[in-house]
Amino acid sequence: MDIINIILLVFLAGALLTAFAGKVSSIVQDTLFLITIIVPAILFFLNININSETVISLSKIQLTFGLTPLSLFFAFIVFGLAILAGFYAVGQMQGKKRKGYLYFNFLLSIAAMFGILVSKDLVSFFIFWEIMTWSSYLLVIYNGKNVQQIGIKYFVMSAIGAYAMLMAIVIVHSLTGSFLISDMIDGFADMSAGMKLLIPILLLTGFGVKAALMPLHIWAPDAYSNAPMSYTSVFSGALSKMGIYGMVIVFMTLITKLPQESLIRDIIAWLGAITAAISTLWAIKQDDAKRLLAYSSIGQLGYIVVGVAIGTPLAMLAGLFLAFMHGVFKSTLFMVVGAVEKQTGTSNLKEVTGLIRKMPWTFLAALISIIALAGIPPLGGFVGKWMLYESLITSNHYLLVTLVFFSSTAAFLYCYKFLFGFFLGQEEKEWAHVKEAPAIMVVPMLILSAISVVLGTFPQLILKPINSALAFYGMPDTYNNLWKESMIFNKWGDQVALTPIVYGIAIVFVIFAVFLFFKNRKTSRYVTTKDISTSGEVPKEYENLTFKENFFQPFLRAVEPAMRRQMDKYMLAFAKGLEDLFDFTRRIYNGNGQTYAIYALLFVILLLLLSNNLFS
Amino acid sequence: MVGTPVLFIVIPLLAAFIIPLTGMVWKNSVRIIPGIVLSYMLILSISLLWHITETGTVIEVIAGWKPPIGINLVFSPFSGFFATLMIFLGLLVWVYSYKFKRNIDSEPALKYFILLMLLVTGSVGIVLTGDIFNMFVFIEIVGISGYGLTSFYTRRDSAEAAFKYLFMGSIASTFLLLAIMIVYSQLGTLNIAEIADKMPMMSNKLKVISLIFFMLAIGVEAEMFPLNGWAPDVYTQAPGPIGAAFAGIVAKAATYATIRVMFTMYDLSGAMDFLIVMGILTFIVAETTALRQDRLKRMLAYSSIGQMGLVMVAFGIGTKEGIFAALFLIFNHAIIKGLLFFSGSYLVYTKKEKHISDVNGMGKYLPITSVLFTIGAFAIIGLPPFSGFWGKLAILTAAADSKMVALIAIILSVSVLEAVYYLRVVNRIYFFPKKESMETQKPTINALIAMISLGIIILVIGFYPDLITGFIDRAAADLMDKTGYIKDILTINN
Amino acid sequence: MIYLILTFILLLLMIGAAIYAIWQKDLLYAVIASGIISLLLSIMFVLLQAPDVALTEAAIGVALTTIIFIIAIRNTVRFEDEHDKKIKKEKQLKSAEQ
Amino acid sequence: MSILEIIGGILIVIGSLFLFLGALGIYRMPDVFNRLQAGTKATTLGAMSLILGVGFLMPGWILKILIIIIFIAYSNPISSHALARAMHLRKRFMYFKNEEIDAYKEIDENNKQVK
Amino acid sequence: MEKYLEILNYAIYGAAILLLLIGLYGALTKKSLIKIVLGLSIMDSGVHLLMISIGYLKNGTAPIFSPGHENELAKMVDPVPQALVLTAIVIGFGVTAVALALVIRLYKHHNTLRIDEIKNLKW
Amino acid sequence: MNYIIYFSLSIMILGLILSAIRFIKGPTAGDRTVALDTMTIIGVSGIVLTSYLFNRYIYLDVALVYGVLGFIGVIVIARYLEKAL
Amino acid sequence: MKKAIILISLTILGVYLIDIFTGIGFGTQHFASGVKDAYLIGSKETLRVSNVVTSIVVNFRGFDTLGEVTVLFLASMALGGILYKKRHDVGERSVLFPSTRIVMSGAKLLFPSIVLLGAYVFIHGHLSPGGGFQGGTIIATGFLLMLITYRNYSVSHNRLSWVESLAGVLFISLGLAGYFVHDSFLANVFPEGKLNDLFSGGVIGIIYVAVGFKVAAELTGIIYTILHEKD
Repeated sequence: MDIINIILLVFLAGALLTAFAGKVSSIVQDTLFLITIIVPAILFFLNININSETVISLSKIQLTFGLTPLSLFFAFIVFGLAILAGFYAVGQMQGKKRKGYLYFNFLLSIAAMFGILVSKDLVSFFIFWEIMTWSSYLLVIYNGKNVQQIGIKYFVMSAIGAYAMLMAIVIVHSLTGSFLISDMIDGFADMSAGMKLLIPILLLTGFGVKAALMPLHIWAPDAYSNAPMSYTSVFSGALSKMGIYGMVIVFMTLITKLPQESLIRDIIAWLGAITAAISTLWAIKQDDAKRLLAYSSIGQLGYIVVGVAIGTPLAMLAGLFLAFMHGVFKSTLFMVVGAVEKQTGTSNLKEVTGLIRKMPWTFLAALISIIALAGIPPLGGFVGKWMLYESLITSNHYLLVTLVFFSSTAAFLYCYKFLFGFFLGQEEKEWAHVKEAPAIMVVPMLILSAISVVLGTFPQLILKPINSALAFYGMPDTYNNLWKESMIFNKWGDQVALTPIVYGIAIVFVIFAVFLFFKNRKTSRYVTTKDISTSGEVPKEYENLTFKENFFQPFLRAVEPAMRRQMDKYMLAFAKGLEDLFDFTRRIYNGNGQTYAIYALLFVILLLLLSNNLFS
Repeated sequence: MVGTPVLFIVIPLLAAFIIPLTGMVWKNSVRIIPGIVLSYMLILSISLLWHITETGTVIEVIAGWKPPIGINLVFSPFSGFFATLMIFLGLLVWVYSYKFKRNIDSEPALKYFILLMLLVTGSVGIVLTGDIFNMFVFIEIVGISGYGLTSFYTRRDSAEAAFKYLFMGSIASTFLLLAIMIVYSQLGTLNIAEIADKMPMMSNKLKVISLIFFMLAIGVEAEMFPLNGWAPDVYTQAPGPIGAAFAGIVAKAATYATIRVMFTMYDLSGAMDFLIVMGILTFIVAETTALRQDRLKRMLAYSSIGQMGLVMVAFGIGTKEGIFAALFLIFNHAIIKGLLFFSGSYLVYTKKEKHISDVNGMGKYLPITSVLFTIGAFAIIGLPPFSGFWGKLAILTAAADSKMVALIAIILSVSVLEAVYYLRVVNRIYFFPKKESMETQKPTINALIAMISLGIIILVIGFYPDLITGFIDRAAADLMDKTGYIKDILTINN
Repeated sequence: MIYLILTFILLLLMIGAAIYAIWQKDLLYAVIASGIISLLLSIMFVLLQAPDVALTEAAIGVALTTIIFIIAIRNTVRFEDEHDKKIKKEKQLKSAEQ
Repeated sequence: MSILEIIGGILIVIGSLFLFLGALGIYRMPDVFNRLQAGTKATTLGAMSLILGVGFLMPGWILKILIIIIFIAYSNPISSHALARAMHLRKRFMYFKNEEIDAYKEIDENNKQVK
Repeated sequence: MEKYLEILNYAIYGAAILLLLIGLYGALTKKSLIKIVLGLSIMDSGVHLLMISIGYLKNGTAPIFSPGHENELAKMVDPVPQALVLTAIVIGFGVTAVALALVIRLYKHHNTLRIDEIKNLKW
Repeated sequence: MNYIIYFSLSIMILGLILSAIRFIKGPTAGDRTVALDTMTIIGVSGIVLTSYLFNRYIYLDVALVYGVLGFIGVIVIARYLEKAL
Repeated sequence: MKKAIILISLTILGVYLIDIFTGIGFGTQHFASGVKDAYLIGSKETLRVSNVVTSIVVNFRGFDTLGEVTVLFLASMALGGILYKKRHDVGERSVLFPSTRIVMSGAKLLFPSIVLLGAYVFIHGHLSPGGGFQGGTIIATGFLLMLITYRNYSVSHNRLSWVESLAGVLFISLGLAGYFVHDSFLANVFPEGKLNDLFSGGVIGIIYVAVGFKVAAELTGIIYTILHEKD
């Protein structure tokens, strides 16, 4: 038995045990939960063997498992985040109901993600994809808040994506006679033109849903904000990357063989960019930290999609690097929100203020992650974004780069809002009792923040694996060629020279911070939360323009036309129309037995009249 | 081998005739004997199923007259698969309802088990018989036991449902007789194999018209689209487990009859396409109707009809993969719909109107039942790793192999609807506050046994479908081998 | 020839009785008419050389079916439009009250 | 043509005539009781004689024919009686109104007591 | 004789089919439940007549080897439809009895026999 | 001989038609029942004649059963009409 | 509107039906080789049953009959369920008042002969028309006569059950005897005898007697149940 099967079995058994261990003892449950995450991770990292292949042979179908460098890269993200989020979850779930439920689905979705990554054939890929979908669905509705809308929306969108994928899978099977991904790639060139177009589109629909691409993203804000934060960190950090993983494969292997290659690439890239822009605007508008981060996640995924879709080696590198970085900092941020929510009971940016003294470590994690998110130089986000811009410019997508740049800049607004909302500003009596979150929650955040910092300085740590992963799909050696020719490093030397610059910036920053800290301590005075007169401007009476309330209103007013058309509304209206239509079809069954008999008669008559055409 | 196929029919009938006598002496025997008989039938069918893997189809003649003169019973891999499945489900229904009704001591309640046993027997008879008129008789047996079971509760609406069923059933049986007569007048035989053999002798016009009448007659029982108005009412008004019996036993038997008639007897081209069209219509109408139901059992009923439509589609594809898919779907539908009906009727057990909103918050009060219902719902949506997924994959693969891309798209998009209404119920079970002042009924131990065994089967098949794919494969091959079937029966020598 | 006429008239009477049975609002008469159908049918069966079936039709169609129909009528209503009449009467009563 | 056949033929003709007359009576008579009269007496006689005629034609069948005759002779009046009584109870009086010959009156009263 | 047979061909089949259609018409249009059951039984009668006439043989005799008819095998009409009709009649009676029992129950609950008012179960 | 039979048969058919007319016209239930009764008897006689025509003894069974059961049917209707049922 | 549609549809259906059935033809044999001759010869030569319909119903297609009996059994069972009433109602009488003395004594005298007639019909099932079903129906009708003429004539339900069950068991055990002796259900285990003898046809006569008893009991049960149903 191969290590992959063992890992999957461990996950399954652990999930079942954990679900029911709650009857024994809470601690046993927590321990089991952590063991179930850590043991497979250890097993996996001890036994990495790219070339091994396991086949579970069912009579009709052969499920093939094995690793590719690309999936190895994503497996890093998954396991890393899973372990950290697991510890965090144990802390967060202390004394809460439905612990077994959360643990069970948490483990199952981790297992499913792992399964997706190691699947070498489409059936097992789909199986794990679906398991991932329903286990995450069960966690999305965890809160029990508005489940009929949010949950169903999530599931329906996922199902649309998954079924599109399934359709592609069976078509591929009928054309190539095999479910293997490699066979699909090999046989793709021989397919007819229509199928050649249809299959990638269907697959991209499937992956696009999970990657929250524009017309398919409507589930994401609600789902991200409704799942428990310990899970959302995995959900946004790792699960959405499964969509990226699929897209990478499709773009690397299938799209390149298409005659319409550039068109599809442009369309998807534009969709990604628009997703990024619009959702950034929406994020600015949010008052709830969870929703803010959810929209922000969608936006970040948009960048990644842009990178993957453009598909030049550097863009690919940028996309995957951003994917990794997004996993790191967005999970941290969700964890931060979770911690704040656990300690204060709310995640509304308007209500919570001034936690910087109460929860300093959480604030630190939030600060670092926000900086990374915003793409400010010393941290990891900056590297990724820079590479993205550069790849876009070098491949002559000037409009695209403008859009991406715009949304990236606009992201500062919500970054600031987030940071200010929770941690800065005046302390209020209401939150005087708030304490720092327990260590088991803080430590994962800090570890993740540390990774952000390290990757800002040493991006090659992660770029090398990405490079080798992409090389597996026939990408030219990006790291050694393009990376070194890249603008940022050419001007400032190679990556070794990067370190002093970064450290220099960091030192200046620290000094400045210390300076500000001491200065402010002396000159502080009492202001109300709504007093912003320090900026030298007298607010108009009817507008409340604190950072929290309507600070960005002028900006939002300017971009309002872009936000007016909400995909959500259209989709809901469409769904409602459909349901009304179906309400009409059920009138066929009008309850009168005689009518049914008349249907039978008409059925016979119709068949008799059509018999010449129907049968021959 | 424990016996021959004729015992499938004879032993239950013998028991049915004896039970009224033993019931006078020992009241519990009315409940126990059907269970013993059903278990015996299950053992018999499984042993026969093993037996025929070595020897090939078992054909039993009645009264020593070889077919086409006498009636014959055919236990082939195909019919054996159906029979085993139906008997197994019948046994589970028996286990489930052993203590189901509280006033089990009242007189009609005692008849429940006899009716159930004969329902199973009739369905098995439909499947096993090799004679078209004998099939008519068994359809009537199934019909009348169905009417009896439907109106088993002396409620107002159950009589209504039973009457609708009876109305449609009567029209159907009339047209079945007509169709049988047309065939007989041309070929002078009633044996299915010989009819199939001689079918080219019939003129095309008569062929088409008799086929249409057959379709009407069998379509009523098989819940084909314009003929299925009775079905949701019956599923709703019959006692909970009987809904499962209808979905799992009667509909299966009727599907078998449809396939026997369309596939084995007739050699018309276009008939299979017709099956696809009807199946897809049934599927769409039933699933869209189910979406807006506010009664739980009615929703399940429409879903069941939709699934049967899907089965028809799969048969209509007509390739071996299609039939494999259809049989897999049938298997899935039997066990999953059984589980859903079983657990669903406990979720709304104490409620009068049995609205979907009555399941609110049951997850806390009936945890095991709720989990089982959820498993059933997930399985029927076709989510892996439950058994429903393999069936769905099989039918889609079969459709793709036959280059029916539009069909795949339709099936998948309707499946989304299916997911929606099932998940709405699941959400209600776990995440809605319970309605106040409602008692809940804990499932009895026998009901739990039945439900849990179904749940385990769903999971096991989901993880390891090979347990049954062998049987299904053989059954599909058996159905495809039309000439073999004819030859087996017409050249039997004993 | 006479045989043919006999058959003809039997068939005609049968169809007449069937139409009458469907048309008649008084269910008792309709049931009796259906009894007559069975009666003529069994004579037809004798003419068609099927004494077994004739006997069965006589026993079941003429006697038993008619009888259980009558019992059913006894337990329900005799006239098909009884319900309509009831509604009409209620309406009249209402209008009279007003 | 034997003597038996001649007798049989005559009986058959008589029987069929009576049957026809009975039917004619049913058609022509003015009210229920009169029709009942025609419908019972004439047809009973007609049927009996017709069947007996067949018995004469086929001497081997005589046993079963006698049984049929006995059954008819036995059952037909009873049914007519029951019908007449039912009609009487439903106050379907005669076409020729004569209340005095309501011979059923006392039986009715008896019945009422029984109830 | 051939001509008569030709006429009978149309007459008997026509009458049987008319019976069937009349019964069906009654079952489909009449509102009274009893009428519907009646229509169904008339329909059955039509089918039975149809089946028996299919088995008929010109100048045939009943398929019974009673004394004196032992050797008329070639003349005998087809016994199979008769056996089938026998079964069908009995089954039809069983179904009718159940139907009427249901009608009685329905009347008890709804106090009407109109089928278009007995539709609590719909949609 | 056959002519006699044919004659009687045709006359009986006339009777059958007459009773059928009475059945349709008959104002009361009693009239209709009488018509039914008459038709039954004519039918019995007709079957006996037919069995003579076909020269089959066994058809008499049908007539026998027919007569008995028709009588019971009439009694049931009568019992219903006197509201005893 | 609805009626018009139905009429049009029925007309179309009728046209099609008449078209095909007149095409089939009346009074001729329509198929080259069917099972008909096999039945006729088999009945005469092998089974020695003079009534071919009986031999088909009981032996060649005896399985149908088994099913048919079951249908009636089920019908009576379902009827009992549908028209079920609580115990205290059962004592109710079938009719409101008895018939006149004439009818009553007539019925009393006729009843045995009707039962006898029924018995005759099913005992001679293999010789003459009729058989179990017809005989059973006649007997049941006799019971019906008694039930509606007498005010409190009652049939013991238990006794009916006994007769019904034993007859059914007899039928099936005869069939099973064939199964064990000749390895085929319903095969003949008794000597065939001579054509047109009362004791001919082997097991067929006995089975038809069993069927007769069973049908009689079942139909009586049905009539009894439905007659005692009062509002």
